[in-house]
Amino acid sequence: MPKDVAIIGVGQSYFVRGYQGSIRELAFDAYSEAMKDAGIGPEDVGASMICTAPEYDKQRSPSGLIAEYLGLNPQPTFAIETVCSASTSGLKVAYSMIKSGLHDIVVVLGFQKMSEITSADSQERMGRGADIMWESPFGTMMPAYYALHARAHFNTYGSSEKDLALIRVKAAKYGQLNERAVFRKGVEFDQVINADAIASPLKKFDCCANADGSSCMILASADKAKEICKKPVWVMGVGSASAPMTMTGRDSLAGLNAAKEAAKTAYEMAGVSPQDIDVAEVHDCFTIAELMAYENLGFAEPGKGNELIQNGETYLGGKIPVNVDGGLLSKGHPIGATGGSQVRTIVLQLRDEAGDIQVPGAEIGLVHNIGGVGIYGNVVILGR
Amino acid sequence: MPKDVAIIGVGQSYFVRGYQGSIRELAFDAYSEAMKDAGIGPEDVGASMICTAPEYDKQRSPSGLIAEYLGLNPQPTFAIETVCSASTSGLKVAYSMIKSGLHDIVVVLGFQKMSEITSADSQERMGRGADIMWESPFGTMMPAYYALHARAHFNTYGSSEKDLALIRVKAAKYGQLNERAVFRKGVEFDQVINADAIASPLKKFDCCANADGSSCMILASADKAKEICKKPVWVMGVGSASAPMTMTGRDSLAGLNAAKEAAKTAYEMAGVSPQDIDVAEVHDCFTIAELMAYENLGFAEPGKGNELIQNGETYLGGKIPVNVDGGLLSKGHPIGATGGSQVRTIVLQLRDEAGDIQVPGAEIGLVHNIGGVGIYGNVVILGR
Amino acid sequence: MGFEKFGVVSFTAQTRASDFIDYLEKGEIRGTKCNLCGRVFFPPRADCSWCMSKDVEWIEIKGQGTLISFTKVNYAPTGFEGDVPYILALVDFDGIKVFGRLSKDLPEDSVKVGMALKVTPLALPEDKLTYEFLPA
Amino acid sequence: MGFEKFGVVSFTAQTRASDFIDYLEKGEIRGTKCNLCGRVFFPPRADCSWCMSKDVEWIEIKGQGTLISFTKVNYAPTGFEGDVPYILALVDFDGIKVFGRLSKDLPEDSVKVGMALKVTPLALPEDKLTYEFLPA
Ligand SMILES: [Zn+2]
Ligand SMILES: [Zn+2]
Repeated sequence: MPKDVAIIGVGQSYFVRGYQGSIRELAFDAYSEAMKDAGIGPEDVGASMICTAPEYDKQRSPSGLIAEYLGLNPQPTFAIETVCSASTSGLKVAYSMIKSGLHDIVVVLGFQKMSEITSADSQERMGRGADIMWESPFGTMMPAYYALHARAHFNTYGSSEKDLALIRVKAAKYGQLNERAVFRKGVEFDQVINADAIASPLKKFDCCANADGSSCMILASADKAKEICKKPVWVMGVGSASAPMTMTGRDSLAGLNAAKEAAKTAYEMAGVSPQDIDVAEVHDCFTIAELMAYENLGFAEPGKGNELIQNGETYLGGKIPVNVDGGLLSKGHPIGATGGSQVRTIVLQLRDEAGDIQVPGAEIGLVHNIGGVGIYGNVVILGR
Repeated sequence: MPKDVAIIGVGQSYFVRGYQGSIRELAFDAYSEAMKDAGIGPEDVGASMICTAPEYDKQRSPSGLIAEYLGLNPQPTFAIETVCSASTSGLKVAYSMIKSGLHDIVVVLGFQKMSEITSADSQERMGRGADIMWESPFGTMMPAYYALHARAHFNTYGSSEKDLALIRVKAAKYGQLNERAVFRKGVEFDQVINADAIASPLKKFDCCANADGSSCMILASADKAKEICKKPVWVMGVGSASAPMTMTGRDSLAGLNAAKEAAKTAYEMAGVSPQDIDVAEVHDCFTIAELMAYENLGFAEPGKGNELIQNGETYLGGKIPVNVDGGLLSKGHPIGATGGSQVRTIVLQLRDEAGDIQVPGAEIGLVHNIGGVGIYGNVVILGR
Repeated sequence: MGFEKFGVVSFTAQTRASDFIDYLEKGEIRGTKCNLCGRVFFPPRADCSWCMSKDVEWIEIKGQGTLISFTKVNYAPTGFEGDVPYILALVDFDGIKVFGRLSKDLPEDSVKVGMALKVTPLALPEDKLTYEFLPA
Repeated sequence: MGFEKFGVVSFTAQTRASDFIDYLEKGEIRGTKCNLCGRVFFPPRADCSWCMSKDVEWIEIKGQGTLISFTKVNYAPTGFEGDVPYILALVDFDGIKVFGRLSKDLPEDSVKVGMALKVTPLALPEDKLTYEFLPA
C-alpha cells in the first residue's frame, strides 16, 4: 500500500440554507477546523487550492481573495473546477504536487454559497450546465439528465423506482444523525414513491437539496505526516476520468463510464479490490446516481445494484456501508464543498472518530465524487 | 539541470478581435497545431487541463465540453484558473502530475473568447475583478490598479512615463513581425506620451488590447519525451506565489511580490541566475508591468529597470531580450491563453525556430505570467 | 452569425458549424462527416479530433430511429417556463444519436423505449428554429 | 443583511462583518482587532487567520493618514459611469492602510503622494453609504 501522501486534517462547515456571511467567511469555517485538526499554522502550508463552481459567486477569481483571507499569502494558490467533483479534483492535484516534491503541505478548500445569487439567477445558470450549443436550447436541467439515465437503467436491467426509494429512505435515516446536514427529517418509502415528479421517473425525494457549505482537506508528504500527525490517513489510490458532456456521445446511459474508469485506476493504484472496501461515500446527487455507483464501483455486478439496497447491504452492518453520513441527499450539495465533505467522513471513519456512524475497524474507505451528469468522475481510496 | 518533464508540442491560434466561431472551435485551433507539433494522437494523452477565466463564457464547466470536442475522453480533465496566469498555473500542475508518475503526457489548453459576451457584460465583469466587498464598490478596474503601482514606482524610484513609453515602442516594433498578433502597427514615442489618460499616469498605449485566442502546451515525462520528440524543451524550474488581492494588504506597490517570490523559487529549482537567461517573455498587460518585471525577475536592481529599456538592453541584441514577439501589448491578451502563448514563444526560441525574432543560440528562457494585479505570479524557466 | 436562431433559448451565436441552420431552414437535419477518416458527427462538428482536420462535409440524418431513453420534464430553467411539461429524448439513428424533444402531440403514456421515431424541423416563434421527434 | 448599503455599487449583502455599516452610519470608520493576538485589520475581518479565531472586536480608524498612491480614473465599470472622473487612493494610517476615493473637491493637481489625509463617512443617494479621504 502506497504511503507517500496523507490527509492530516479535515474540516467542514454546517451545510445550511442561506449562510449568513460572505464566501470568505464560509471558507474560514472549514479551514479553521481543518488547521486545528492538523495542528498547523498558515506558515506551514506550501500551497492552497480553491474548489468551486464559479458561476455562483459575484466574486471573480475567488482563490486569490480566499487565500488572502485565510492568511495563505505568499504561497501559491489557484482555483480548480469540475463542477460537483471540484474538491476531489483538487485532492488529486494536491497529491501530485506533494508526490512530485514541489510542496510538503497543501490545503484543498471547497466551498459553495448557492444562495449568493437570486433563485432566478440560479435557474438561469442551471440551463447552462449542459452543452449550450446542442442541448441547453431544448431546456435541459440536471434532474432531466439523471432521469434519462434512470430510465435507461430501468429498461436495461429491470431496476425500478422502488429501488430508488429505498436509497432515499437510507439517506434520510442517516441524515437524522448528522448535525451538519441540511435535511434531517426521516423519509418514508411511500412519501418518496408518491411525491411529485420533477423529471420522470425522478420525483422530489430522488433529488438532493442545494445548500451553502465549505470543506477543507490538508494533505502532507509522508515525512511531514509522520512528524506532525498521530493518525495520518493515506491516499492509497486516486483515479479520475471524463465522459462526453453530450448525451449523444455516450455509449450507454445505464451507468457512468467516467466513474467506472476512475474506479479502475484507483483500485489498481491502491492494489485493492471492491471487496476490500470497508466503507464508502458515493455521489448521490440523485438516488439513481447511488444505484449506478454500486455497479460502477464494483460493489455489485452491472444490473445487480438494486439487490444491495434491497438486502440492506449498504446500511451500517451490511456488506458495504454507503453514505452512512446521510449522503448528498441529506447533507445537501454545496457543489465545490461536496467532495471534501465525503473525504472528511471517510477520514473520520478511518481514524475511528465517526461516532454514531462508525464502521467498526474500518481500514480502507472509498470516495466516489461525480461532476455534472457523469462528465467528470473521481474515485479516491484511503487507508489508515 | 533537471530533465524530468519536457514540453514536446506547442500551438497557438491567431489572436484576433471577434473570433468567428465557438469556444470549442477556438480551442481546437491551438490544440490541433500542438498535437501535430508533438506528433501524437488523442490516445497518447493521459490528461488534459483547460485554463480560462470562466466569467467570459456562457458555457458552464467548459473543460468537460472542450475535452469532448478535442477527443480527450475518457481521460481526466479539469479547469484551472488564476485569471490571466491560468495557463502557466496549468503548466505547473501538469509538471507535477507527470513528475509524480500519475500521467505520462498532459495537454494544457488555454483559451479566451472575450468577445463571447457583450461589451456591457464585459464592463460589468471588470468591476468585479477586485475584492468585491471592499474595493469594487469604489469603481475599480485593472488599469486603475496598475496605475496605483505605476505612481508608487515613479515616486519610490524616480522612473517616469517616458520609461513606460519606451516599453510600448519596443512592443510595437516586434508586434509588426508577429502575424498572430492582434495589434500590428508601429507606435511612436510621442503617440504614447500624448495619448488620452485611462487611469493616470497610464494612458491608452500603456494598456494591452483584449483579444480572442487559444494556446496549447503538451508536456511529457522524460522517457516519453526522449522516445517521441526530437527537440524536447525541458521544464527546469517552476515557481508560483500569491499576494493579497486587496491593495491594503500589500507592503509596497512599487513591485509585485508574487512575481519576486515565484522567480526566487523558479531560479532555485532550475539552479540558474537572472544572468543565465537568454530570452524572456514577461507579462506586459500594462507597460508598468514590464518595468516591474525587469526588477522582480532580477534582470535589474530594484529601481534600475528603466535603465534597461533606456539602453535598449531588452531589444534583440541587448543583454536580455524581452517580449520580442510583441508581448501582450501587441499580441493582445486572451486571458486564459496568454501564458501558453508566452511559453510557445520561448519553446520556439529554444528550438531555434523563432524566425525573425530568433535570439541566436538561446539555451535558457524564462516566462513571467501574472494573474490579476499581481495576485498570482508564475515564473517558468525552460532549457533545451 | 446565424446560430442564435437555434432552439427556444440559444446561448451561442457564432460557430464554424452554423451551416446547420441553413440546412434546417431548408428542412434538413444535417451532421458532418470527416473527409479524411469518414467518421460521422452529430451534433455536427467543424473539426475532426481523430485527424486534427478541419475538412468536413455535411450529411443528412434521415430515416427511422429508435428511442433510447426519455424524460418528461415538469420544471424548466429560465426561458423555458412556458413550455413545461415537455419530453426530452435521446434517439439512435443507426449509430448516430440525436438529442431533442418529442413532439407535443405525443402523450407520455404512448412513449416507450425502443419505439420508432423520425426527426423533423420545427419552426418556433420569433423566427427561431429547432427539430423534434415524431412517430415514424 | 446590511452590507448591500456599502458603496456606489455593492456586490455583497451578507457578511459577518456587517457591523461596519452600523458604525459608518454613526459616523465612524472601524476595523477589527483580534482579541487573542491583538492584530488589527482593515478592511475589517470577522476572523483572525493567525489564531484561527472568530473573537474580534471593533476599533476606530482615526487621525491623520499619508497618501501612498493615487490614480485619476477616466473610464469606469458598469454602474460607475456617472461618477468619472474620480481619484482612487491608498492611504496609510500609521500602518493601517485604507483604500477609497478622494473627495471630489480635491483637484488632481493638488494631490501629492505623501500628503496628509483624513477619512470620513459619506452619504450616497438611495440610502447608501461610503467613506472618502479629505485633506487633514
Ligand atoms: Zn477524421
Ligand atoms: Zn489573532
